[in-house]
Amino acid sequence: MAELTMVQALNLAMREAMAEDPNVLVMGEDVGKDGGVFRVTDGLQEEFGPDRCIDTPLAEAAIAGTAIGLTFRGFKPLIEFQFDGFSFQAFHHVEGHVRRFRNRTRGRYTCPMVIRMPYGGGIRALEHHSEAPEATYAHLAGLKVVLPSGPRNARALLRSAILSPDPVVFFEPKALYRAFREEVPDEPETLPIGKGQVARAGKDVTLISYAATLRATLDAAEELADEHDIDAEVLDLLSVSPIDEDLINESVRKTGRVVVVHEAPRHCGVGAEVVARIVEKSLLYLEAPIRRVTGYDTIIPFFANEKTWLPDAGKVVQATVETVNF
Amino acid sequence: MAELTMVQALNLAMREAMAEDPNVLVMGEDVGKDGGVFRVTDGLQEEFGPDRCIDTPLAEAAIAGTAIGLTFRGFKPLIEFQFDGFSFQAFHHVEGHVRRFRNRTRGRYTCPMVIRMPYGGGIRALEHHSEAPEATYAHLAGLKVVLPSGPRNARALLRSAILSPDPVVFFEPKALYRAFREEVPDEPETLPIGKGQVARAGKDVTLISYAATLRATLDAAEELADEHDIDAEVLDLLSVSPIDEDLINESVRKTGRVVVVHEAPRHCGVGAEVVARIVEKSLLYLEAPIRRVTGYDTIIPFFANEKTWLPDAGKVVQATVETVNF
Amino acid sequence: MPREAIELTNKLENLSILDQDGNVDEALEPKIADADLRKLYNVMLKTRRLDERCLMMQRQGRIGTYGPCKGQEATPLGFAYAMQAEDWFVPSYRELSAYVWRGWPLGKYLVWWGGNEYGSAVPEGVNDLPICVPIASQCQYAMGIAWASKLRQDDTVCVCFVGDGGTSQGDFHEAMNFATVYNVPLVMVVQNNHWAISLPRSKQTASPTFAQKAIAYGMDAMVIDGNDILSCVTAARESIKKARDGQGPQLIEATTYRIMMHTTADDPKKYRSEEEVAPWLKKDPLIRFETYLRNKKLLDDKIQKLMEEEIKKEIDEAIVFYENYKHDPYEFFEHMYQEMTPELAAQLAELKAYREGPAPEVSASNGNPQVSHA
Amino acid sequence: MPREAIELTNKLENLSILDQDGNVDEALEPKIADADLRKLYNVMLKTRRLDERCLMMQRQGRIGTYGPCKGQEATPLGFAYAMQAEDWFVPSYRELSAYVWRGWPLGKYLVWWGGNEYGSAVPEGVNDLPICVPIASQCQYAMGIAWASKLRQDDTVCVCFVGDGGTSQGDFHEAMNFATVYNVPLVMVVQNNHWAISLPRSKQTASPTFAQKAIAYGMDAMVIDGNDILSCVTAARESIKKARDGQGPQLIEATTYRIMMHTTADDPKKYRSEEEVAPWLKKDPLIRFETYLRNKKLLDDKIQKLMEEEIKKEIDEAIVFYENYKHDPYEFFEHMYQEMTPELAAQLAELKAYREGPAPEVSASNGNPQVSHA
Ligand SMILES: Cc1ncc(C[n+]2csc(CCOP(=O)(O)OP(=O)(O)O)c2C)c(N)n1
Ligand SMILES: Cc1ncc(C[n+]2csc(CCOP(=O)(O)OP(=O)(O)O)c2C)c(N)n1
Ligand SMILES: [Mg+2]
Ligand SMILES: [Mg+2]
Repeated sequence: MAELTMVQALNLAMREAMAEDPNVLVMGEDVGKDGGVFRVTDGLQEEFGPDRCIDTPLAEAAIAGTAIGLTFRGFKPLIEFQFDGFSFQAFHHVEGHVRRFRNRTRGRYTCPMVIRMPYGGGIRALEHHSEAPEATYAHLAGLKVVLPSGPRNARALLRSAILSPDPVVFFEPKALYRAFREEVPDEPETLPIGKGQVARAGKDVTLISYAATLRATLDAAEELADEHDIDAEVLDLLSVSPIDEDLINESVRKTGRVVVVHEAPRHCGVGAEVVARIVEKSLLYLEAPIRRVTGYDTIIPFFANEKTWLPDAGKVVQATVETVNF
Repeated sequence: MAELTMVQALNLAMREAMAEDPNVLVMGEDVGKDGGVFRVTDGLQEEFGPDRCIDTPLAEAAIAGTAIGLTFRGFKPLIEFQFDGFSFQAFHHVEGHVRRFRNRTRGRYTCPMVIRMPYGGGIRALEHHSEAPEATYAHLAGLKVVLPSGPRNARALLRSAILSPDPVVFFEPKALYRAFREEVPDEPETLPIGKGQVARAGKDVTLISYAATLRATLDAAEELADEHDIDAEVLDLLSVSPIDEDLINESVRKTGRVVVVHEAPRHCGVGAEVVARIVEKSLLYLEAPIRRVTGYDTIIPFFANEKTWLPDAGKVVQATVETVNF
Repeated sequence: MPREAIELTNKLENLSILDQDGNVDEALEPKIADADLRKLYNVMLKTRRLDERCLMMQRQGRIGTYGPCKGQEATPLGFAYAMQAEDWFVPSYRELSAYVWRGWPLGKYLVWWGGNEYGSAVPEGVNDLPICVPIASQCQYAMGIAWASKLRQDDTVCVCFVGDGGTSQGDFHEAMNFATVYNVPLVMVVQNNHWAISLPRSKQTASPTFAQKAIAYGMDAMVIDGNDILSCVTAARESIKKARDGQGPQLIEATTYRIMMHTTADDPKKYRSEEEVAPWLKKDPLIRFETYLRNKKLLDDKIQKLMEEEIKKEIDEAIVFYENYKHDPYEFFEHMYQEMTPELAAQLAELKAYREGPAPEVSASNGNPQVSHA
Repeated sequence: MPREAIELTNKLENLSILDQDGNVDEALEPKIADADLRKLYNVMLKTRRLDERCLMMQRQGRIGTYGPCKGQEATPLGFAYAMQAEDWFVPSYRELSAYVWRGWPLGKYLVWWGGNEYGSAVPEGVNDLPICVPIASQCQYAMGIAWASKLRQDDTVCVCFVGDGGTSQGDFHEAMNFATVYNVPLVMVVQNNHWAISLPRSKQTASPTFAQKAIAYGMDAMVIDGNDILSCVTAARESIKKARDGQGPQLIEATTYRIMMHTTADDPKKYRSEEEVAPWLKKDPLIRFETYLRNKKLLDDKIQKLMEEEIKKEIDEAIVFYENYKHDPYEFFEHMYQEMTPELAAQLAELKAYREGPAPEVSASNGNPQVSHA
């Protein structure tokens, strides 16, 4: 067991996979010598050579587009977009090919690859460096969309994503990259993609979140317990496509009250899907409207004001208290 | 008053705007001499010249990207993507600039433009020609997203979009392009963007839809009345960003039962947002779970099987009967 | 510190061997075995006939919108001929002759235009990609395929086709740049058929040739007569050999013409004159090739009649195959993921219940505490 | 039907006037009024000093991540100088010297790197665009701006900057293609500073020059010494004049070097050696220009000292402006649409209630029939 940051844990998962399978490639802008702008791929080029950990010219569409061709030849590319905001340069390949080839060719070509990118706000970065586009990708059938919330599940989920026969969009919450360390077992482990977890058991209300806002939500749960005598159950979705509908409904049927928390803008965000799944399956258990504590339907502000914009524990506490007292 | 198809009505709206305002430009692939592959821009180049109705080289990103620059100089570009499925080639400009410039420059540059594209399935077209990506665009703050459902509201909404100081994504349901004619008044009219309409008044259940599936929904309402003695209210959203939350909740509070219908895939679709808005504002009025009759979470099949995939009146009827009998 | 010209190190060449009257430049004439010449002609003819039948079937409402390839049979065929079976072929959508050469069942082609994914379910063991609809996006996965050849150190080559319109897309540019940076065995063929739907070549780009776009990547390139099978074979052999030998990507501009409408949904009368088309009818690659073979005594009326009969039979059989193809109405759920997700399984059940009546357990599936169905 | 070379009609040129020791090629020396030369030097120096201060402020935590432009002052400045005020300037993000020349308040630049949108709220009446973060995307709106000049038949020109890395993006290619097809007054300047973060120029593209990418669009192009203000002014004057005269878009590759880290978040030691950087330090555009002016007796210690003092004062004031800049915590709601939508107004109310306590009517806003708040 070692105490690792999320960056180290992700690095470990890739190193393990590259050592096990010569078909695993890492590619992207500055992933090689530089080890990635967040150092997530640090040392991989040194260890596996420039043909396994590949620095590419500056073109996201070509990174994704050429990776598609590599999958046809049996490679498993782990591509990195340097920031969430630049994944859109490649959107037509992800939408138009990566998620479609299996269906289009009835399984002949399947595009198994991992599309990694730093995700979300909170690190005082420039415009286009703080986006949270998980709903955009979750709406695209054929992809799986994963968001870890800590070093240990990051390592396990990345391994699962690499082993997955399906393309996986893997969002790495950059606010958590170095936020804390966690014990990570020596042996590789996996986590099933599409399953969430109970991050904190409780009985009064269900708080549903994922990625970086899971931390704010857990903080809120402590504050709710300490100061409001509210025992919140906190769910960590870990994956938003597929989404763990059973986990959600099980908890909701117990508590009858729900707050959904994510940093992406609210309108047509994943929070809405969570609400819809609850209404479809557990409407009659609901004792209060479901509140969404999310990013606002604006552009996330340049960094001087981003903290105001992002969901935080205080916002979650307020919404939860109102939900419980409804 | 003239009886027009939607294609003719849209053409009329553009012709009127181009005649009124020399800054209005039409641009896209084959929009000029050819009049567009659906003939929506027919005759505009002849009437206004090749500098007002502009055939572009084959590059969607450049169509959107150069249109941005044109707005800085006071032009109002109406750009056409030949099909919904190719709008993604330009996604980084729409996401990264069109919707952001106003905020980025605090109103100095504002990118007013209309992004037109044929929308949805049902015309036996090839792959990438039948997509329904309204949720993808609705999730992007800074855009308005409009979907007409008939010739008259198409002409009025397109005029409103052209007059709008904000960028508007304008989805033209291709299944409705020539499906029926409607009286369209001689004088230009507008419709407020962000407001829906009651397409059929009713009291037992609220069916919420827009674009081509509005027709299937209205057919379903007739069948429900005739064969099941259910009096359905049908709402036509017309816009999914902003979305007419008040209209929705007013109807839901009356009927207590809801079915949402759209052809886009279900997961993280606009239907989920509709459910969330209802739960936020009218939970205690709900008497049954809200059903979503939508495209499935798959790629829309090549055209031989697309009818099976698309929502139709029968699916709406079945879901509505179940909802009413819940 | 002078002001001086920079010499370009790359070269452009033009190649034409068999003219429109069937005259051959003997110095340049490629060596092709007689049997191969006949087979090439056979495939070109078969492509033409299948294309014509598709057009007819579209008019009869038996397939959907159809995009004909008439007059563009020579270039894909020349390249397919020069390729090895294990080489990779990445088409756009007018490369039927290459599919035919490489042994695709004709029925599959019909199924594609008939609107079923089976049409792009590439036969196992055939290193081809299906028709690609988003213009120029295929350039990028072709580059990835070629890159794999280099990374695997096998000696396969990837041949990719793109249209004149496709060269305007960023995808084309990025793929060419990657290809030259990594020096991969990619042969990129631009079929310049002078039109992109209604946009004439003159408005697609301001560069006098498409070939010279290679200079942007530090490459040599060639313009060839794309309606001349001999030029196509020669250029294909050379470029494929260079690519295989590690000399990196190759760019070929093949000059041809879209004789027909863009697709059956298109009406070229809206944007071009008969006079423009007329001279190109005389440049038909099939007629020219026929003349060449007749001059060489490799073809006569008898052989040709036999060929036509065999071809008709094969196409008839393909149509029978197509028209008897069983559509599975639920198959679109099956290939989204290797294993169907529970969510998709539930949606499949929903659809089945709708089409076939409710399955026994459906009424309880909703899971709400009180459930009462009519 | 021979096999023959195709002659390229476009020309590439190389231009260098003032060498790294301050020697000038007198035949090529551009005419620049003495006052202008001094002003140019002043702006170059001011840019250098502001850049240095930004770096220091970043280290002190007073601004965010900073991307220095040290060593790249000459090219943007040369072009800004040759532009008219009404011409349009579209930067990437290392073109501070042009902003300074064109009269941007220095404080705005600090506010940008300090993380507030006010930093890209272009001053009214200034035909500039703000810093552009998505690499090469600016090429396309620059093309649109230039197109507008042509459509409006005014005689403004648009000058756009992009990096060596940016040329790999599809956006660059599509913009250049559109620009040549429509023959618009666009001057595209590639600042080849030899690095794109950690990727050296040699791995960005296989073409020996960036200038030759112009051939793909049927354009002439030029490589200039981007650290030589005289070459920059000359190339700028020529290319801007050509563009203004209707000769269409122009491509200039300006050779320079990123002396510093990519941004303060970057550690160049990971990927390049001091030895590679060293010779470029000697090519510093500022020192070279200083030597030139001193040789011309337009600069001496006294003038320079005065300049430095004035510049320090102006920068100090800018920093005061920046540090007193009042952030409105709610402003991000205000510029999404011309009129705030009811939905955004509700979200704004939600945020205000959270930060400032509930407004009186909040408890009823939910609209559910029974509302009971704690
Ligand atoms: C990205 C994209 N944009 C638009 C289209 C619609 N479209 C189909 S074919 C075509 C013209 C293609 O021209 P070209 O590349 O010259 O090929 P050709 O049809 O002449 O073979 C267009 C615009 C598309 N399929 N993909
Ligand atoms: C589309 C996009 N992809 C990635 C990035 C991240 N990024 C910022 S600067 C940079 C390198 C740019 O290199 P170059 O164009 O040479 O400009 P320079 O920094 O050298 O001035 C990268 C990859 C970005 N800003 N935009
Ligand atoms: Mg063409
Ligand atoms: Mg650079």
